[in-house]
Amino acid sequence: MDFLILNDLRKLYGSAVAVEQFDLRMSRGEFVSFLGPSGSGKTTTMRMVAGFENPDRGTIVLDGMDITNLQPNKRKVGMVFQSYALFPHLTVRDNIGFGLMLSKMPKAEIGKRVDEMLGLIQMTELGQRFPSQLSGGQQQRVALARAIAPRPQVLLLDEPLSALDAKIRVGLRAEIRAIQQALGITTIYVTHDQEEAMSLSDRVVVMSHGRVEQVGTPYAIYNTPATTFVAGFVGTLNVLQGTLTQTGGDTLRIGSTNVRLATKMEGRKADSLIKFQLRPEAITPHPVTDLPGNPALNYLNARVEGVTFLGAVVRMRVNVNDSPLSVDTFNNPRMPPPQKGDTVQLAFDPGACMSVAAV
Amino acid sequence: MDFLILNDLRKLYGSAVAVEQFDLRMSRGEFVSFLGPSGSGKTTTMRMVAGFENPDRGTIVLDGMDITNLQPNKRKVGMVFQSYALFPHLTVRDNIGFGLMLSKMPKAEIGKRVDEMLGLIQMTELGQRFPSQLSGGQQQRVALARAIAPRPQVLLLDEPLSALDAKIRVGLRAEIRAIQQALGITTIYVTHDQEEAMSLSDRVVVMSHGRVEQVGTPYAIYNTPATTFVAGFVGTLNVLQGTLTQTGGDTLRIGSTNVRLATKMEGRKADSLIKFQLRPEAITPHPVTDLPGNPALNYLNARVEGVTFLGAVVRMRVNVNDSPLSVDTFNNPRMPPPQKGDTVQLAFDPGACMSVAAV
Amino acid sequence: MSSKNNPITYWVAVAIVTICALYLIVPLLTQFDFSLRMKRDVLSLDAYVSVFTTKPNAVDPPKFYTSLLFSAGMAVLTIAFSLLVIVPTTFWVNYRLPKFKPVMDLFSVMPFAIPGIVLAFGYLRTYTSPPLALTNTDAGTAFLLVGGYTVGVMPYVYRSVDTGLRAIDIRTLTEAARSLGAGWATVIWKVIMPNLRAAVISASLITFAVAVGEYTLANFLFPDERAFGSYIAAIGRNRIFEPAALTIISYLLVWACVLAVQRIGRGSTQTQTAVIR
Amino acid sequence: MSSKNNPITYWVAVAIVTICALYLIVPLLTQFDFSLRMKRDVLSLDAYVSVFTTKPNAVDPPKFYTSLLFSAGMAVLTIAFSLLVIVPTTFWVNYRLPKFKPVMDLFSVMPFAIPGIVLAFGYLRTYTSPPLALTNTDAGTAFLLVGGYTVGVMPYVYRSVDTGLRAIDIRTLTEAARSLGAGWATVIWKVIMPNLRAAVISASLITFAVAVGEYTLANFLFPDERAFGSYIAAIGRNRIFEPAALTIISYLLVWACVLAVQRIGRGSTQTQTAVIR
Repeated sequence: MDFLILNDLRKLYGSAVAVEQFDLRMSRGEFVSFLGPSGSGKTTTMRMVAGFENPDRGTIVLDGMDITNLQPNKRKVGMVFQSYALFPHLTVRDNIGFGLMLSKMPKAEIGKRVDEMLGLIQMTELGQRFPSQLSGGQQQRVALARAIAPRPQVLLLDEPLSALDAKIRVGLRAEIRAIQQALGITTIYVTHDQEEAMSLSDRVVVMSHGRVEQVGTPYAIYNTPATTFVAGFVGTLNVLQGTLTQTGGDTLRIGSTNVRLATKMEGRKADSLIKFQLRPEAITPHPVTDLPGNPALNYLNARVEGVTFLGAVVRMRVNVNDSPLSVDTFNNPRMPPPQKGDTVQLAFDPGACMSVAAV
Repeated sequence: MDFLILNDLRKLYGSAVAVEQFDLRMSRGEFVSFLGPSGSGKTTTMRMVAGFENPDRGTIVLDGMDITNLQPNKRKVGMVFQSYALFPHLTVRDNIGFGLMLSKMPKAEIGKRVDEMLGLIQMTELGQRFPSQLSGGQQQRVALARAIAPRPQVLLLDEPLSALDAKIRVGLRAEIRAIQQALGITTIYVTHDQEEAMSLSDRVVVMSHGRVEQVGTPYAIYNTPATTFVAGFVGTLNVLQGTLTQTGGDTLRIGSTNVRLATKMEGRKADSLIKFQLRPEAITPHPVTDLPGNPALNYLNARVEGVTFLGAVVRMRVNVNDSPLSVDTFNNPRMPPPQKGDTVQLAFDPGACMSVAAV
Repeated sequence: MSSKNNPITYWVAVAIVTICALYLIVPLLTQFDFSLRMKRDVLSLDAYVSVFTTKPNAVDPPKFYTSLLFSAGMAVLTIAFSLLVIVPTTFWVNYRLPKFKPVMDLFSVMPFAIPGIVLAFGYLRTYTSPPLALTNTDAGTAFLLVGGYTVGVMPYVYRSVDTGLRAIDIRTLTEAARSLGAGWATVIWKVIMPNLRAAVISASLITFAVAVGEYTLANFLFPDERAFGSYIAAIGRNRIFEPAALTIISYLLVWACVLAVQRIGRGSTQTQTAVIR
Repeated sequence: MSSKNNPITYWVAVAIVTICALYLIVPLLTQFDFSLRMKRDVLSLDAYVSVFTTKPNAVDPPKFYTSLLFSAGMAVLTIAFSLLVIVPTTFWVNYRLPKFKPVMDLFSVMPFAIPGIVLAFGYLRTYTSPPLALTNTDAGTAFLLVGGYTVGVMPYVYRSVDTGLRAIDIRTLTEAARSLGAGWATVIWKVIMPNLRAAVISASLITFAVAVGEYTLANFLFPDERAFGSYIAAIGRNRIFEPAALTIISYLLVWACVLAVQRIGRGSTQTQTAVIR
């Protein structure tokens, strides 16, 4: 049933391991991102699918056919590069039609398909331009059209948005996802930008040092990271610690305040040190009041050490019992953010505490 | 009292206006960003302060002295470039000491100052390295140290973080701000990234097509933008419209729902069309209930058209009475985001409505 | 600091003009003036007429044409030969064997540094006796001459092609073409060559100019003064006004080549800018 | 598709080796072999001894040394002259007058395309008679020769310096230095020149090799065969084994130069990579 199977792939450069034990099964039409820092093996893995690298071990099966050792031009794979890689001597039309021409499609049909592609990327008017006459965003859209024009079985995108400005990046991201869903094309997307991977993908493969750290939906990766590396790479983490008030209990003492966890710490003795992690956006800051809060939430007093206004989001560095924490809130036009030195009350849901464990 | 005065600056390239009517007064130690898209004149203005461009009109006064026509090497201005611009043939130490050497400082003193700078950028161990042996982030820190070592009166930073990866960018941003505050150095920072400008600056100068659109604190720029351009450039905007229920009233009818504004629409007739803008993060989505909401808030029913999970933030495209809206919420690990097709209730504060005006 | 008022700009301009005048323009003008004075006390084109019509004997066509034709033929062969060798090699080394690049760079500079005279002796010694007695036949000697020229212009052709290749990010373009279904021949002819057009034409024109005017190797391999360079030298020794006329003609030919190179080079700059943008 | 198994890689390597062998290595080996055969039936270094000791008459030192010294002197003057003219000019044009760049490119290619023989006639014509009768004195003729060489190597020196300048982002480096308080002299000497070191040394060595081995211009301006190129040619006409020995000596000298260029060139590549990174 799986459309693309990467089976136990391994790639060495000399004696350095680039990719090790890479397993992935993708269904038809799925959008999977390979996410990781540079050197994590994500690009090497994609290049093995494209045929530009030969795996030292393992197989690649596409639609039931073993393509592990097929030349790149014999695989039906479309590729989009970070540097656009448009042919500078060809017009937009000829670029898009390049793969069709090679497949010996009749000229009239090529013209029709190119028109269709130009419509898809909303550049119908610009067919006669040369790549040098286009903006970066336009060039990358042409590169996308060129890659999908010959109806490849798999579309590979290698950090396609890294060279673009932030605003264009976000717009083109949405466009790529829309086109991918409209065509139902099986897609692998390589990126080091966690927001990009999260926002685009059906599933994300988080990689580090040539190994797969976790495979899952963006929501699962973010909210139930399998390893500390994943948790830290896809978001910011605050680490807090406290002592268990009672053997096997669910309450920690942090400074002079009690904090409840979502689960009981079975088998842990009273006074043992327990740490847990909180995402900055899982914490809500309030002005300090004497009013009783929501009993379902935990409250901690904190001193504000710094406030950074980012626009939509206001980021505070606060101090809780000598632990530095990062807290994110949305900008509120009716209430300016607290000042450095203010004391605030932090509220968080026990269920937001991640990777609770003994120190 | 003003330390740096840019007075009615104008710069033409041929007949094209690069900068027009630029006025700014900065106090000592202030951090001001020039924010705008490419071609807005922000870099040209900075280069006039540095002395690499001569204004066609206007004056630049630094600490009471007119420096408008001074050669760049006679101004006490430190500059950091996007491309780092470290001298490739000199070690980190020699790069940092370059300006000191030119000022004929005694060798022992240069050594002391360089040590101090290396400490400031936390690179004490790397003084003997060459630029090619450093990462991008390290190179830019050395460039910063080199620029501030001769104690310039003004520090100019020209998109210093654009060439760096997202993670490093955020870290170095904080470092730049910390160093600037520690030294109390008057700073101009050029960027096209609104988050960078917001998070670093005491004040932001938003520019477009060579003109100043607004000067103000980040909070003011974001929450009370002077023009539609500013509002759109520093954040995302939703536009909503409804009909006034009553002449001079404060309530609009949108579809079948009433929405209250923060101010009365004096002089507007009943049934006249009124539009207003809302930031995506000013809207809170709830599951639809029959329970009465907070009477201080407005409620609108909306259909979810798409959900993008970005990690900390979940972005929804929703439809209200045929208007598309963008709504941002923080990820909630206990409650997965709504699905496409769900109906949600949107709550927003009347005070969050911006630029309310007749159509 | 607008460039208009800058004194350095002014002096640089003066320096350039002076150098060019002393070493390129004044000699040209002097030669031109002299070439018009074959007839005493009047300006005439007689020297040019003489160049175009002087025959070695009653039967053969004027030497000017035969020698120019001969050298032009050698030049064209040199162009074909050097492009055939250098373009694919340089592409492949850049694309697949970057570690081999320093070796290529080394070999490409070497011929530039070896005096033509040394090359000439080496060839004469090696290829005048069996097993490779190339100089026994005209074709063999010509082959040797073309080979020598190919080696001689290699630094320029290699650098030109190499610069052209580097300007177009061959790695990604090649991979893009491959993933679209292109075989190696398609990659070279439909993707690489069109983008090297400027570099190749520029290299060809330079090669042409060098090969047509070359004296040392041509004179040693063809002592019968068959080549254009030898012909010019012979005229220089035996005539008074014709050499001046010849010089002017050469200048004009060369200028035509250089201007052509320049025009095409400008096209290439645009392409390069485009790729970088 | 590992490079080991690729047939194209194999054939490219074969092609390179074949070309190099036919046109560079085989002639060298033949010459070397021949140079050892001055004594009948035994291998000896007699030819080399002869080269190093043959005197034009009883009084003068051996011609090999005098001519080499003369040409080396001309070469050194050429290097100094061309660097002094070309480095500041190229810097300034790149930094401040980019619109003037196409003109520079044009002038820099031109001498490459003008045959040495044409240049020689132009100089003789222009500078043998008043007002600029440079050829009346040795110093004047030498000045003319140096000027001619400077023009002749200009394409290489200019391209080398230009490539060096482009590799180091002179605009930003210059502005960085200016904002740190550097005047123009400091910019050129402390910022630009140290980063051009490799380019300048490379250009100098090439210039040296070209000028020492040059034949055409030297022979026309100094018909007394004072230059090394003329000396080699004369030996070639009059002796049998010495030319082979001379060729080998030249090869070795040139190789030394080329390897030096290469070693320094590698340093420059590192610097360039660093700047790009």
